[in-house]
Amino acid sequence: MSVPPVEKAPPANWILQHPAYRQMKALEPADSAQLHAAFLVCMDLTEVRRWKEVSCVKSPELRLILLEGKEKDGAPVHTVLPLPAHQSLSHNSICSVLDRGFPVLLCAVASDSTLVYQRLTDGLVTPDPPVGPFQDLDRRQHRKRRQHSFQQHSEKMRGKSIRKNSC
Amino acid sequence: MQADFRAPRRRARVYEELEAPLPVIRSPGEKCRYRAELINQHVLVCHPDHVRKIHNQGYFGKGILSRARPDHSISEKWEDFEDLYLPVVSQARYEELLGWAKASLCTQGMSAEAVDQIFHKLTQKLEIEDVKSELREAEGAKTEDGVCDNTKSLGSESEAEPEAKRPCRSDMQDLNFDQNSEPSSDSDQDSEPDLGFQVPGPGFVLVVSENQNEGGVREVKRSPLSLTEYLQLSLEEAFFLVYSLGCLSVYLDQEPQSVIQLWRMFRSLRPDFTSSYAAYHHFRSRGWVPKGGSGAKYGVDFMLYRKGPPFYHASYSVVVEQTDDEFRGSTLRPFSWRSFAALSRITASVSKELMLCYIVYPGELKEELDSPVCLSKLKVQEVIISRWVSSKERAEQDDD
Amino acid sequence: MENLRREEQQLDSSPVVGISTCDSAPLLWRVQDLRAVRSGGLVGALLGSLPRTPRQNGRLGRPLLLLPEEERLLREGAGAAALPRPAGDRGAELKRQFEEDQRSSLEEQSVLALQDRKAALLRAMTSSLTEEVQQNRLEALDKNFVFPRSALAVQLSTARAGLNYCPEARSFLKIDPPTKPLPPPCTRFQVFRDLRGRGFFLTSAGKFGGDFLVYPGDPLRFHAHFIAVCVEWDEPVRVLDLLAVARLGSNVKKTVLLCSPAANGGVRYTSLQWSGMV
Amino acid sequence: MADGKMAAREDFYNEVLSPSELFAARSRSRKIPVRGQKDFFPDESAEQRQRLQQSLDEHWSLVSEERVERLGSLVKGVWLPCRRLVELQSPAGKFWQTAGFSADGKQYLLPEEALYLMECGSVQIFHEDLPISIQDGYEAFLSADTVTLQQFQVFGHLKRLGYVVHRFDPGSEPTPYARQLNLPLSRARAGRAPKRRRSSSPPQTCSGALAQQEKMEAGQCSSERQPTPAEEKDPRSPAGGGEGGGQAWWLSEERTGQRRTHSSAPSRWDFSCIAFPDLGSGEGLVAPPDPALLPGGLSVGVCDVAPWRQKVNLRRVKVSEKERRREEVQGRRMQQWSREVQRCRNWAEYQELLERRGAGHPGQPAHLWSGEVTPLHDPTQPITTAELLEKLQVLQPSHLLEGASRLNGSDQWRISFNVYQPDSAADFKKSNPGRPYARMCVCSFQGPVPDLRTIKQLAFQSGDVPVVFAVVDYGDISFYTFKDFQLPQDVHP
Repeated sequence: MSVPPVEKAPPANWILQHPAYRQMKALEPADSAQLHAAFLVCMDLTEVRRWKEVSCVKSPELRLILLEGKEKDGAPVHTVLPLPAHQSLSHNSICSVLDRGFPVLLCAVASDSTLVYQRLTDGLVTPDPPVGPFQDLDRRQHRKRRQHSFQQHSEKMRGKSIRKNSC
Repeated sequence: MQADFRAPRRRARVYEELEAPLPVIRSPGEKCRYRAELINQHVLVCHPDHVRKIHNQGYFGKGILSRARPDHSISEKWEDFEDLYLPVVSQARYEELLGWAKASLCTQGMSAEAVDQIFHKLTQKLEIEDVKSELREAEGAKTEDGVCDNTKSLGSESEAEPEAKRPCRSDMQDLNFDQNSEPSSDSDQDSEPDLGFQVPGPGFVLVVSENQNEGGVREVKRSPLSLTEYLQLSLEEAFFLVYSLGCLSVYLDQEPQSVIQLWRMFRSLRPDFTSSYAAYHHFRSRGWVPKGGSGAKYGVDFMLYRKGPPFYHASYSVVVEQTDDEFRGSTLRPFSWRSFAALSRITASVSKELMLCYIVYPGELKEELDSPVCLSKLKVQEVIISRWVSSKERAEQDDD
Repeated sequence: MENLRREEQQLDSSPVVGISTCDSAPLLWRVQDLRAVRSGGLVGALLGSLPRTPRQNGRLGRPLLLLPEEERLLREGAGAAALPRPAGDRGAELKRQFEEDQRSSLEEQSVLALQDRKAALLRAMTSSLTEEVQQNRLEALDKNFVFPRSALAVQLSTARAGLNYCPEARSFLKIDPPTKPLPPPCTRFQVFRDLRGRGFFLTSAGKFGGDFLVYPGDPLRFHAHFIAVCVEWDEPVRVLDLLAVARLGSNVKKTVLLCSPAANGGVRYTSLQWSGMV
Repeated sequence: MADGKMAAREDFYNEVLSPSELFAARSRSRKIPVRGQKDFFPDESAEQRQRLQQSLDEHWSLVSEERVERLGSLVKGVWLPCRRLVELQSPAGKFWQTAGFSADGKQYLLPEEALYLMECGSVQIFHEDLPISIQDGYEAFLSADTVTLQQFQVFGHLKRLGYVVHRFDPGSEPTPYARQLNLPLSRARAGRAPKRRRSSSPPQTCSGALAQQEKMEAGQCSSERQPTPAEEKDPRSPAGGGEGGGQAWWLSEERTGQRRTHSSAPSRWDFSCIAFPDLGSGEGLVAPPDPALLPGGLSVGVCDVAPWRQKVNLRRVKVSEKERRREEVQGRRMQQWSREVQRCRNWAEYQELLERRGAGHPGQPAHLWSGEVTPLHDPTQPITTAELLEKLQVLQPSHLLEGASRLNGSDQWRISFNVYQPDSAADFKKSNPGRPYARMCVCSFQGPVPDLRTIKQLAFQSGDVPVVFAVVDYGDISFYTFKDFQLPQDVHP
């Protein structure tokens, strides 16, 4: 194995030369960590997920870089809010991004570049109902299995198990 | 009261062998020195060899274009074409890549003329036999002396890849050359490419034009842009490789940083770095693999794996806390029972355990925190939080 | 939703709900009060053992504990008042009344018990017996029947108002609900009031890492749709905390709702859902 | 008075059962109707409405049901407000095995026990010769002086599941000091692996209890500062290890070697060979020092100190506390800078070291190795994983009992109950309850979570019985334990 040439200057980092990166940099974001997060998300959307028409904009209120794009041609435009996972944000900030009028994806970027997307929508979005009547059956069976392991673990209970489904 | 140790759960299918638990040498004569760059407050390992070693020996970092192991390829679709196994890209995608490559060269200050020249060569029609011989040469250079040159390295990463993919993984190579030199695959091991221009590499792609529905027209072309995948290290991972193993040099603007410089810088980037690193270091020193990125998925600081994520499911979700020597707060994360309930539930639902890792700071520790030497003054208290199930009945009550 | 609003209006015209405090917690004891608040869409939490089968936790009975938000909503609508504590001395007269009640109850139950036995005897005796034999047996039963005091069925009253020996509870009916000014509403209450106003039923969502579980109808019949998390409009929320609660939400198939009172007096809601992007 | 309220009066006593209702109640069902599956969306359909109505009817019939018991099966008790106790007036029932206590030939129930038994329909409590309602019981019995409502919720929850629940009396537990002395004993009795104790001091013979405690603390501290040799350290396996299979994989990893050796290493300086200048004797001349001790290129001849001695300021130099601390820190930092530097006996050796460290050392980049802090491991040196991990273990592991004895208890966090397993109830003896299964610390969901200090305090107070935090969120109770843990070492070759 040859010695990796540490002392020699390595080739320039392609991130710094990437057109998308340069575009973002030109927006002069306040925080370079957020810039980096935005670029990673941008690459994930374009190179990995192959989103269409991905572009970057700056949120004047938050001084953050936002991304816009579509999952595929003809799909609705989303605003993507990339944010380092260790930061905080207020509901106010979230709403200022939502007020751009598109559905929002919040993308938390961990310090090792792991991405976690969450969908943010203005107002109350009713969740999808559990699918099919078998869902509940499965859950009950699952519960039985769990019960079993609880019994192993802990204590023998007296009293009968009475089904209680809710509060 | 001691919490029982629960045996980690092995993954059902394991596809790889453990190369080494940590990137250190085991016998004299081996070399182990790696390089990373600090860009926008993040640490990136760029050299493909380094990327592979650091990731495979201890599972440090994450490929910026991959879910875990850096294995991004220019296309997910590969195809056998004239006895070559090539990544498939659409015409539109090919042109997009061309555009980026051009923009990239222009921003590096290359003259339009030179750019055109390169692009002329790049886009010219290729004879399939030339492609084959070029690839043969590249492959030969590797197998002959068993040396992975900087420019040809990622091929060897393909040990984990299907055999057939191997020749053409070179599309990911970080091939760099002088603007005046020809794109070449010449196997001169000693000529280190000096100039940092990111220009087209000799990888090949199979370009498929879309206008014909019956398979389209297929043509082998040079890949215009190689987005070599980088490995991004969390600050804790980077500092561990630098300070604990002494095997990584982190460069900021081409300047290598000393241990103390990095310590101070990371502390200024993240106020909780000392505690977070102390916890990370502690887990590593016990032989476990902590991953901050996986932690983010569950809303915690680290997930702890035995041996490495490919072998075992994570055993613990870890939240790092700090206290003074009176064991009182200054909490990193203002906890409530509400957040506990959430974390405990999430952790239990994925069969992991919730661990609080307290870093206890002795009193009178001010200036000393300015150096990692302070770590020997800190204490670690691990606490396992679990729900106590008072009866089997309770298992049923949790339904909304 | 329409009929929920109607129920709410009914609440306004129903009698004042009596809140008793125990260790500073607002509790409801009278069934009538429990029904009144439930028909107003307030759920509360039952704390006591169920009389029918006391040794289980699956279903509990009175008292009903109100959330602070529920109590406040009742008080704002002048729908509730604190019950007075019983006065010290209850006097010899009440004691006499109690003894008299017990005596008459024993008498009455004794008659009922005898009737019971007679009926049972008649059922047991076949028609083969002559009428005379039957008559003799019934007479013997009549003569020998004793209803022991130990067999007396007595009531262990749940609510104090259920006792006859509780004059101060009666006085509750005389008082008008106080109109004390309430402190300015907190974030949680503003959110609670707004969601209730939209017809939702709410319960505490502590175990789900939120403030309220939000149901589209009575929780007896419906699954919760949302986990409401109340935050101040400008309060910084750690992204990691958002990820945790959002993950939990997707695990239990509910939408996480960030709720903040807005400047205009309304409440701004943002839904947080799993993106499906892994 | 409003007319509406007058109308309500009729219903006011509807919870009082008539004799015939009481009589009929003797034969009522004890079953709880099973609830059906819930719906997801309200659809305003008649069918849904009907199902809701049915559920509500069932709900109200359960909730409105009054307790009716035969007088003969009720134990009579009298509430003693001043003593906050219930005195039994008739022989106790089966519950006596796990609840209540006797004093002066009388039988008493604690208020929480009495209230729970009222709810179970086992006792009827009188106050001023009149029976009291459950509501009266809640209002009279529960307070900060007895048990709070939340504590009672937890008490009732556990009792309903069959657990034996007793008040925790800190006085009946061994004092922290006593427990500290008995620690190895009680551990051995429990048959568990001894927790690690770092004190290696010889058995104390000191008679003063407090002094002894202090000494033990001191012994603990000093042994921490100066790690004991490996054989005295704990085996680093979690207590209770070895139970169950699949755990042996770390046990073989016995730690070898010492973490730090500098304190025990003999000094490199041979003071018998180093001449120290004698300034005190009458002579004003000091002989030149050994040139090996001086930086190169520096020549020092015979020194006349006489003029200097006249100027000597014998007053103590005033150093502010801050300055002193800074010096101390710097001194310590210098010490830690490198053991190697400390080993240098003279200037030449130090420079040699610097040279070795710098560019002169192949494969050792200067930016890592010439600064004041150098990596913990030299990557040019081959090493086994076990050795490497050993080297990296610079943070000191702690355990919950460490330093816990010196913490004062707080009012905010108290253990409320001892809890015994339901299956022990059959042969449970109040006089000798044995070791509790768990102890409950009841807290409010809206309140703070315990910090490490609290966890340590309660763990210390509870000894080898786990402390469970029962967190009450209105009607919901969740139980959490915070247990001591030490991640086992895991070495992959």
